[in-house]
Amino acid sequence: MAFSKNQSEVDEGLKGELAKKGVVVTTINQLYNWGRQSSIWPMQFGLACCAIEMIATACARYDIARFGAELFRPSPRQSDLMIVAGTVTKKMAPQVVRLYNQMAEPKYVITMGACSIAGGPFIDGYNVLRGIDRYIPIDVHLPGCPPRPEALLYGLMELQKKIQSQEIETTEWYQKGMKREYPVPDFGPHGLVPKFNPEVWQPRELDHRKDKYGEPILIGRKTKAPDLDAPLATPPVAQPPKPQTA
Amino acid sequence: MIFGTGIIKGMLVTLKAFLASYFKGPHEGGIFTVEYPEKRLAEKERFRNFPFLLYDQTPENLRCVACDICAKECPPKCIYIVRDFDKEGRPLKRPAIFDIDFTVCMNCGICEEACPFDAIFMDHEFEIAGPDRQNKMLYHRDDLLKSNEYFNKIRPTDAGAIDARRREAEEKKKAAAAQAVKAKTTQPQPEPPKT
Amino acid sequence: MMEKMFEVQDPVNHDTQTLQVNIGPQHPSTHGVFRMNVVLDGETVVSLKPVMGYLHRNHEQIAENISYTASMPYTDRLDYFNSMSNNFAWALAVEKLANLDVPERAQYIRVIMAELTRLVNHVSVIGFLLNDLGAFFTPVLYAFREREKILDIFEEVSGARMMCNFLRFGGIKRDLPAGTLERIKEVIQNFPKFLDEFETLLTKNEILCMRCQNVGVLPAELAVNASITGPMLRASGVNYDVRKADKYSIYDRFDFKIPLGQTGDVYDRYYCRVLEMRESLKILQQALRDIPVTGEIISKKMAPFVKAPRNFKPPVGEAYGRVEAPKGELGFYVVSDGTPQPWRYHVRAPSLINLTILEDLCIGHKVADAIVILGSIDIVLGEVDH
Amino acid sequence: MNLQEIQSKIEAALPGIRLKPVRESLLIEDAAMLPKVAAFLKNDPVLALDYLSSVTGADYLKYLESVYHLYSVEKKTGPVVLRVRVTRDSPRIPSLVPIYRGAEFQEREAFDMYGLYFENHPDLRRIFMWEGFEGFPMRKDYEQEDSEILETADIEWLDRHGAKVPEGMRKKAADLKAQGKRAVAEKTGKSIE
Repeated sequence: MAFSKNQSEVDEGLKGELAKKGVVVTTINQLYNWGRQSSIWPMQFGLACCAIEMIATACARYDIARFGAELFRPSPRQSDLMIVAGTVTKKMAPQVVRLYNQMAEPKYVITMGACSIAGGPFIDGYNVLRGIDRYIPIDVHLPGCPPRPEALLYGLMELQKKIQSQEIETTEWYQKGMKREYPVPDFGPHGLVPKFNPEVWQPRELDHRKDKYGEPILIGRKTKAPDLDAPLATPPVAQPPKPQTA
Repeated sequence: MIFGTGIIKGMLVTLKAFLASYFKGPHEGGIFTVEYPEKRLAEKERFRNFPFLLYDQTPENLRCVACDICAKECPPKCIYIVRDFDKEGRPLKRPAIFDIDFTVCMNCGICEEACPFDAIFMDHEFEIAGPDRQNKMLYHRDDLLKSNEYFNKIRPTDAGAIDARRREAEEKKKAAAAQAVKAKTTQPQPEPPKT
Repeated sequence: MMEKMFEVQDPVNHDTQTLQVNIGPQHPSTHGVFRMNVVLDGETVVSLKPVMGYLHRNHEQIAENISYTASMPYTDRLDYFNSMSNNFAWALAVEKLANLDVPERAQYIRVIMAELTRLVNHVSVIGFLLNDLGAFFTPVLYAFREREKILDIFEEVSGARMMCNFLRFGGIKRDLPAGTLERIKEVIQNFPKFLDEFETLLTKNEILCMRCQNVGVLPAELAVNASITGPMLRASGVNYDVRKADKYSIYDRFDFKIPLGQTGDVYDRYYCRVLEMRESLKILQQALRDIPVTGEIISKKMAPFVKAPRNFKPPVGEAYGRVEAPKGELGFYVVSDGTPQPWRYHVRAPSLINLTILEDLCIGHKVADAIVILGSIDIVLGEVDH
Repeated sequence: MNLQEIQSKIEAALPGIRLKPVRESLLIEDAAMLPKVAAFLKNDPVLALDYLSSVTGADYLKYLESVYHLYSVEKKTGPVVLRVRVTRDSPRIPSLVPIYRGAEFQEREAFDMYGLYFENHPDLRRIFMWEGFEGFPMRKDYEQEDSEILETADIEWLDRHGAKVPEGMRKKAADLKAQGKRAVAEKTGKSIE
């Protein structure tokens, strides 16, 4: 079983850790992480379609309360986890970044759904931000359009694993001079200024989609408008496609 | 004037629901929760999440012929295909690169619908999550490959129908070939008149 | 001295300042990313300006650059509660454009799916309305339990819970799997029981009555003039339903009534939805009774394009197809230029247009009522902002 | 009542109006006449087109267009489709809001997306995009920004906020500025067709 194997791996790590740091620090770490991972309070913050699946996750059938995460807080000050559920548009992005900045440490972000990860199906829109990770760091990406409620629970479990692996001495929020607030972008004449924060995100080196189609899909910008004034000829019968040659 | 009868009635409904949760089944008003990681809902056969590529028997024997139809039909254009070439530079009927960007895919199932070779299908796997989106969420050909047995397991009805159809087509082809061979051996075909 | 301290000023000529409050875009009661720019005098709404666009996903621009069939999954994401009715409207528009006919069985399946969608939508909307009223999450739990049962059917039929992408021009994508009709029947049989329970929980609840009755009254003339559609129009007592007016698809074969409200307040809107669900159940029962056992599911004209949707090129022309979506009249205006992509694609989004009178309804009410009125309009931001 | 009858009826009631049937619709050649036609259609006891279903802007390259779908709630008939054409240089159309309240948001939408300027509209602002957005994104000649190339404004902003910017990006932005260009998204690859 994968589960038991995992357990033994943790134990191996634990042994090494015990040898290095001693019992007290390790136990405190475990207690601290256990406490945090089993009471993640998400922010009640839905953007689009995925938000409905997020609500469904909180409802009877999937019951996110079993993970200690049922308390959806409307205020960012009281929440530990921001589930970015839905398309982040350019008009909304500054607000999302501001909400992230307002959250108290420790804070985590799950991007739920293709749209919030990279723009998803709406990637070519003029008002769609291609991934909220351009401005804030993300802990767990959860693809799907929209992901099933079970998938959100799986994402939450992934986050719990991440929390488990953190240590008090090295966590970001106890470090001196650690910057965990990210500047909020402004509205520009054609999009957001800046387009991304290079400290958080940089363009992917290999981008097939861009290489192949150019940036927006714009499948051949049309140059000839239909002439509706023209007298109606006999309606042309839609031509059946050519037979495929296998 | 409020008597509160409506409120009391409402409270009774919740009380009834609370008591029913101990005695009744999930569809009669009892506990409706599916405790996900341990228990799972029965998978619907047509459930579609992300696409996968199908191969027969061995992974080298994949059905995709790199015709690029799915890439063109894909509404958000998340599929990228490059045809494979042999050493002499002749195009082969298989993809060298077949990438699907899971961060763009919208799970619509149009690739499956449009594929003329029964090569791409929608998977039931939904437990995909991770911290790295730039590299891990771009699925390459080898990550996407799944066997026909797997397909038969997750979607028996569709897989059965497709297999039967393919077998039939193959037999027809074989029979036609046999017929042609037979015709050739027994009676040489007259050459078509040149025009 | 003491008397002076407690001297009460003239309550009528109280010198107060108005207060400007932004509700949203991140606010639990705005149903997504919607902003209301409210000016308050005390707690009374003096002016209210809706600000939208926080979910403007450029639906129209994208649809003008992809093929007709490829727009189908995008329409799912317009009003993400009701993907089937969105599909239906888009399919109707293109069928008008290309002059396609739809086989009998497909028509029935379309109607069944559209009416199931109406159940899903109305039940969730009532849940959310109660959420806005302060009955936090309990009605939603009941509503979503029922919703899940119907979503199971959608998943079985189309493969996805919310984004069904099931209808095609001239028919539907696939025939129903074996045994689905029985399961639909089962759900429909149990649904009235749930509705009764839901109504016992809510309809005569004194708090609900007090909060909803005579709040946000919409007069019939204003409703028609402001192009309000859907349950909201009918709650004001206007007998207009696209299903009856246009008789699209096969709705003329079913016997159902149009529930009408009397005062046009929030309570009527709530109750109209409950009654509409009951009428939907009637339609469903008749459709399930009459549905042909087997038959074509896609018209012969479209059959060659099933495997190659990109080759589908409707003739030059324009068409406007509309359906009675759960939120109101959903229309698609499409202009074809004879290429695989439409020249113009426009969505007549009921949620957006129903918001026109939000300010009129809210003025004079308390800010808490403004939230309830917004909830009763039943908006989905995906559709408002398309 | 078919289109021809409606046309002759309008022509009889409003002398001097020029109408032209386009497919299933009536093109009002003088845009300024639109409110009169709409008011006539709304108040006419036979037609009673009291419900404006949809207002659509459209770009036909040579001209911009606004299309109106009118229905009758009272008689349950419709649609009667009206269309108005204006030039790209002066896209001024009289607003229908005084007659149909339902046009309010749809006209704002057409203004936002196509730059159709509706005169007498009570509150003509952008509805979906923010104030300060330049251009009309649904017009066929709108050029989208390239979202992966930083421009000088971005670099200045990042410097102001103390963010590190890689040298390559700085250089690219400077190059663009020297050429006097915007980072516009282009079709680099071959067409999909």
